[in-house]
Amino acid sequence: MATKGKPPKPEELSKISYTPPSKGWMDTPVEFKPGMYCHGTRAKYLEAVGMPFPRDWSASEADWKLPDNWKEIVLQGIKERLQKFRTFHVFMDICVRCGACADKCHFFLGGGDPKNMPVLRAELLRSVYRKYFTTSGKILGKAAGARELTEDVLKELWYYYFQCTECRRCSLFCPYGIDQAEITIIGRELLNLLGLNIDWIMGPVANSYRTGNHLGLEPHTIKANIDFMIDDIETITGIKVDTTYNRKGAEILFIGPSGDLFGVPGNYVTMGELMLFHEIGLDYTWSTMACEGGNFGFFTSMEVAKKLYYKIYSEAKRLGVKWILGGECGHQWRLMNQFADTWWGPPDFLEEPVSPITGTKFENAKGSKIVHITEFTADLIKHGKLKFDKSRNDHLKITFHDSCNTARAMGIFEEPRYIINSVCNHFYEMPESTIREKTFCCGSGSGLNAGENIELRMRGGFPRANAVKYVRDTFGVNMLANICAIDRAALPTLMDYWNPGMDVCGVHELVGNALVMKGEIERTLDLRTEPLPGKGGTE
Amino acid sequence: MYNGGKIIIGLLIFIGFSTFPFLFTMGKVVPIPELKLDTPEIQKMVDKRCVEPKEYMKTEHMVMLNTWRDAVVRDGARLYKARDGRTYDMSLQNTCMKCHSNKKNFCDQCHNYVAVKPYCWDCHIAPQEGT
Amino acid sequence: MGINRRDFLKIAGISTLASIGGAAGLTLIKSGAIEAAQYIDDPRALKAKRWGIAIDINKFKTPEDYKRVMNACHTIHNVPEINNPKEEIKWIWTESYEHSFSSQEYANPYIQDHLKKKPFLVLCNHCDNPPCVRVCPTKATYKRESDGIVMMDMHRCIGCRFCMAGCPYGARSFNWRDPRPFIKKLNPEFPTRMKGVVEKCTLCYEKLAIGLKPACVEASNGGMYFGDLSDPNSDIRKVLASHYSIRRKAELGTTPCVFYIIGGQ
Amino acid sequence: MLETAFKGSRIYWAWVLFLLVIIGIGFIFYLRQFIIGLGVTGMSRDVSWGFYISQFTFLVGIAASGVMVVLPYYLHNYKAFGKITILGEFLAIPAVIMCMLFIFVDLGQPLRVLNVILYPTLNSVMFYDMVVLGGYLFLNVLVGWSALSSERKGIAPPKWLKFFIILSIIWAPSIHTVTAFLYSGLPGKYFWMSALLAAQFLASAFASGPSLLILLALIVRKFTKFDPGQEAIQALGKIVTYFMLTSVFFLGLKLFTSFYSGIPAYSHSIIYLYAGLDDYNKLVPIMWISNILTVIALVLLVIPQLRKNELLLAIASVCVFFALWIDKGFGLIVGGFVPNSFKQITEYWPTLPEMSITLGVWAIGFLILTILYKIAVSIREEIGNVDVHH
Amino acid sequence: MGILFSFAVVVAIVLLVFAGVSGAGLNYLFAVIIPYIALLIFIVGMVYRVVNWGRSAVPFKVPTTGGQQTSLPWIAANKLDNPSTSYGVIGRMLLEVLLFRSLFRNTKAELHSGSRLIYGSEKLLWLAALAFHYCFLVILIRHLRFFVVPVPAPIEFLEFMDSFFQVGAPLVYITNFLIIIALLYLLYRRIGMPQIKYISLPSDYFPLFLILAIAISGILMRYFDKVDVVGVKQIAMGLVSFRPTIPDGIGVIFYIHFALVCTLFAYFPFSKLVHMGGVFLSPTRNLANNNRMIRHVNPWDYPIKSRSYEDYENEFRDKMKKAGIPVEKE
Repeated sequence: MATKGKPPKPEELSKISYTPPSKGWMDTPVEFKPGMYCHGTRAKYLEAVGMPFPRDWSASEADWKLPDNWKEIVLQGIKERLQKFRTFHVFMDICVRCGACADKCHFFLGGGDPKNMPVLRAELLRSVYRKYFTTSGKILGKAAGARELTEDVLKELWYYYFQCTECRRCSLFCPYGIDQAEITIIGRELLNLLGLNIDWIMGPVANSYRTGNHLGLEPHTIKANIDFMIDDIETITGIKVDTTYNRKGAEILFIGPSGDLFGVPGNYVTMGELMLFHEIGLDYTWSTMACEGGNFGFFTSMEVAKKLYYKIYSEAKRLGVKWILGGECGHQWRLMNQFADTWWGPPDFLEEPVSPITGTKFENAKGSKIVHITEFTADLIKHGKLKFDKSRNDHLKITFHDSCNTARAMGIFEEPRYIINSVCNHFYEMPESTIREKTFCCGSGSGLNAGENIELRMRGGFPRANAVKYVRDTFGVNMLANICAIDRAALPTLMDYWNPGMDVCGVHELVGNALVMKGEIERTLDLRTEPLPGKGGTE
Repeated sequence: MYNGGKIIIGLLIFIGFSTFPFLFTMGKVVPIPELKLDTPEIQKMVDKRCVEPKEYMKTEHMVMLNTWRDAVVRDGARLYKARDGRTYDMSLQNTCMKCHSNKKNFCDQCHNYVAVKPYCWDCHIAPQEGT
Repeated sequence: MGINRRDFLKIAGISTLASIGGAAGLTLIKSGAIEAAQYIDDPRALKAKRWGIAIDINKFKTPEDYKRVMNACHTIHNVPEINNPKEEIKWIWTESYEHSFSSQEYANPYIQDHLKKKPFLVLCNHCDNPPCVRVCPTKATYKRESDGIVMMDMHRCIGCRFCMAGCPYGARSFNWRDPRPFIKKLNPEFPTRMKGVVEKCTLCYEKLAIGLKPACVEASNGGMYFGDLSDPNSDIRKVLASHYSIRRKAELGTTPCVFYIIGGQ
Repeated sequence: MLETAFKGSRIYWAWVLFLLVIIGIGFIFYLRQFIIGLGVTGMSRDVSWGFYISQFTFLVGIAASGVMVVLPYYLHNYKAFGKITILGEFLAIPAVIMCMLFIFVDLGQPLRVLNVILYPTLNSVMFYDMVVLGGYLFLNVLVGWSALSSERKGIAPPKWLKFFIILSIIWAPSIHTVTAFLYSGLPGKYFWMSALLAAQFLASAFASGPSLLILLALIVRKFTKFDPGQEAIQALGKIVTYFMLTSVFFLGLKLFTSFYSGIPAYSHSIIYLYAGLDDYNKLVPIMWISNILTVIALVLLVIPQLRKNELLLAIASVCVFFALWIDKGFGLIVGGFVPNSFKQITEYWPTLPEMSITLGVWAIGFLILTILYKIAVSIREEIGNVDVHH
Repeated sequence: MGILFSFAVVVAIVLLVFAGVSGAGLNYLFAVIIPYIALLIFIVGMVYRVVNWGRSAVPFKVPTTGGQQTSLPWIAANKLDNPSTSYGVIGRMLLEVLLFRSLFRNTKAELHSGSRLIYGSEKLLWLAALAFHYCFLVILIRHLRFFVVPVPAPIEFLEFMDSFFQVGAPLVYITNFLIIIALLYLLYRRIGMPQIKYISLPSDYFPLFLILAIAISGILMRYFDKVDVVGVKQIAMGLVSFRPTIPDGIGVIFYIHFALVCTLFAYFPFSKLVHMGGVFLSPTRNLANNNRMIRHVNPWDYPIKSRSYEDYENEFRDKMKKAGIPVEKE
């Protein structure tokens, strides 16, 4: 078993060479490096969602307890998926290995392992595809870049396909748009046919299936957590905000990531949202079942992902709301933007979303009826519906991290920036090649936010941390804002490791801080209940 | 097929491009250029030979003309000693075109056939022809 | 299989080249290159170390005398007749004394009347030290080392007109447009020029090559002497030695090789 | 970095579109010239160079003047020019490209332009001009681009760049000197044949180039968030002042030798340009406009209080630029050909096609300039060298 | 090894043709039979590949978005990098196919002084790729002068532009120069850059060597080892009019050049070169980012059973009631 331990020191870890070895990659067998991979999943999680070959196994052991016909299963799986996914089929064929993607992957940049160049990570699977599915590969073998599917190859696939966070940065630079995320998704599906997932993904999947959220929060716990936040808000503002759960007939169903209901600093985002909704008098409700927009099923297989997303529209229907408002979360928005409607739509029982405050029609969400909260808030601000005291955020020098999914599977760039600039005075961009569509992953996406693979995560997050370090050193930036729950979970660790002292927050925490609420007391505390510098509180 | 309509249109365009010469020709017989050597000057020759052998002239005439012009204009040389020992005045207008006074049926035949447009005639005067 | 060794070498060369694109193998390919030894001079050609022309202005009496000379040149060289003075092309033509010898020391207002009124034939001076050659960026105009003729290679001229600015004699003309429509009668033995190149008198290099004197000299009925300036026994040297002659703008150091005999013996 | 040129405001795109239209018009006229020949221009057997070559001459000066900001910054560590240096280098690039284009459109046989390289002729000044202009273009692209990309990456420029910077500083005067040699070595062209010509060229270049740079800096400041700095602009104003004075002084020297010597050939062209000769006086009005602009400029420049007013400085810069443009970008070349070798006068005035082609080339230059400045400004904005307010 | 292997294959083809033509007199095979077969393989092969891709479903609409989405009216959307309409998609595809937009974005990462990652602009690959592809296209179209009579004016015009600078006789083509330079650069990347060398397969070197050999043999044939062009056109016209003829006396270099081209055509559908067709079918580029506006249907969608609310409430009803959360069944 990989040991959960401390990664090497940053000075050690940042010694990276991008020069690959002279020996060819096909001749270099995979080496399982501790700290670079996660625990294999336990049987109980697979059983919980009815996935094949549940068993307890360990990646570091030689015997992975594969079924006898594992090879047929994988090859049959490939064959089926070539038919089902044009992305996969085309991407297996058209790569010219130009290498444009090579230095775009955060894992390669942070580790230098050549098999983490997206092109090569894809070749791991492509070589198998060629061997069994192309004429040239069958005849020419290695000369055509084909290789046998062996257990070692399978293990290599497992090792490297769980060293990809499906961030799509490679896809942006590829002249054919080859998307390693698509290939990783298929690769993981194939591995899942043999029960080869990781614990850190399957646990949340099982939780999510049962409770509706990854953390396994049961309904009363959700309410308790929110009550706690409501108390804090009262302390800070003197206002007792109110909220409802599973309320039928509410206008809007609000679904955020469950991470914001539990952990720090995600809970401050929820507080900000509660304050905002209260201030504008929004008619909304939570659903205790659909309390999670995130979906680790997506890191498992399309089928499981779809299974876990059933709750979104079914709860909206059950509660009879008009439309859905989605919270600050990265891969939640990959799914809400690109998959939700295809899986469980069309949501014709809902209405085309209209902001009840400004009357703005969200034309871009008229089909799926799901609006992103920064779209919603930006619209409120634009219409002058909110009053802010920007100076409450004056102690912060903020930079904004675009999450991979909202960046490259959606393109929501201006909305959060508009909000930040409306509630803060000091905003600084990271270097151009590391933001917006070119943003870097936090290094822990797609279910890799485990503890045992901490070195992998610190390496993968290196490019992001490095860009943050630049604005910290250049402009004195001390707060890293984002709109993703995984970011809020992963970035604090990453920052502690690479850039100690850098804080992480969600955008709506900044909104909550600056929001001037009707009837509030003079604020001396921020949402973290820490004294606001220069605001009468103790400095 | 999914998105079949678009794919088929694309494929038709592709096939159209790749078979363009076939479609353009439609199986027609394309006449092969015939060089007429029936000018009075050539008729008069006992030994109907060009400056150099035909095969050589076919592929190298443009190089020869190029080198001739430099030789005449720049080096002041005037005569060309062919490989068979005979000498010729190096002159497009006064040597080549004296024999091949039928530019249309000689030069132009092949040049048009393979779409080569030499700029010789911007300055050099082609012989008067009946047609 | 009938592959001989030379062919094999050739093909090995081609395949190597074809595959790596080096230039080293080129020599293996015997192309139809023409060798320098294949060019020979016409034995009839007139030769000299330094051609020169002397124009005895006393022998030019009537306008016909001038015209004959100018026409002789312009017709055989297909020089177009363009009436627009801005676009004129001329190889040999006439200018007044005052304009031809515009330099200060010769603009003598009290000079003999007949000189003042007399047209002077002007043409390229085929200078020994030609500024036009100095400035040409492509060697399109150059001095023939063998006989000093200042030549034009119309194939190479890029039409930058630096030579026109460089020539202090105004001897050069530029083809501002296609000259062909302006040529009344084409001489089929000589090429025309194309638009965009500079042209001028080439001292009938094409006639010298076959043993003939320049057209103007031939047509001058003895009014022009042509010969080798480097040969003290040549006609031209003799006539220059015995007559007073002047050159245009000699003070510029271009050493013009066209002389004007103005005095008697 | 090029990608930043593809994102811009409406004004930016409108300006680019406007330039493209001008380029398109110029191109159509060029096609006409290409087919018919240079007969579509106003040039003639006597005035065989005209507008194109005079624009070339003027622009070589603009290109060379980049050194006026590069030199103080890199050699004397004059910090105020830190921000403007890139503007100077990025002005030199389109200027040299325009020079090359003006030579190209002036060729009678453009198809054969490569003959200059295929048959290199070491005795021709034109050959050296090609070498120095090509070299200068290379140096400015290299230095400007490398410095800017290092700046964007937030690292110090590579060490080897220093060598090329020094080289470009030495190189700059050479391009204009060689250009002067194109003219000043021609026998019989008394108007040009002066040892002073290269010096005159440089003096006028160092006045006209920086004056354009002042205007560009003011425009950049007005339309973007990038401020090249008041001190830099004022320093440029001083440079313009000194070199404009030098330029006028050199003109005085020339007038003295030409007229005091009493040698007519030396004064004919000058008389033609400023007073007219034998009833020919087409250029007299614009030459006097040039003189008047020069006087206005000098008044505004020499008095420090006036110069310090940026509006007046801008007016002075406009005056300097146009005064010298008329003088060098028109009069100088035409004057050299009048009177001709036979002491006759043929007058010159550009035709519509000629002016359109000229405008087209200028538009290409401004398009390149716009793109380069856009890149420079975008990158400055991006790395936070300027205050960004949303 | 891949380099030498690919190189050897190209040399072997050259030698094979040489032996076949000058030794065994297999002119008909190389000038008629193989070209027909090669073209047939090319067309049928490419159609097969594309149809095969077409038969794969596009279950989800997953464009990679490269700019601001279309959302609120006052936020300027990036219509080309993040298209939400078909026009936008067409624009994006045109940019991609004609100008290699994605490659234009390329950067080069570098670990500066050991601790700072910096990203420089990297346009050389874009430039070389663009130069190569466009030169190839121009050269291909230019060659149509051998395959049609009369030669249409646009082809003649292209030829005129390509030989714009009058150098030499026959005139030198600009594209010949550029394509060789571009190919050499692309080859240099694969041989001289460690990362690219590491990912390169024999099937990456082979097309480069092959196309380089085609270009060089073509240049040799035009300038050095000349062949009878009229005879060559007769062969070509014989092929396109289905009346194959082979005039005598055409140099073996022609057969080599032609055979290499046939090799390329026949190899095309079996190689990575199918990206020519594939680029149009890439779902991350040819779909609009408008999922929230227009529903995308998964053609192979199948019913999936998930946990129902009823189930959920049954498990948590007591706790919910205790916490005051409304329930369906009391």
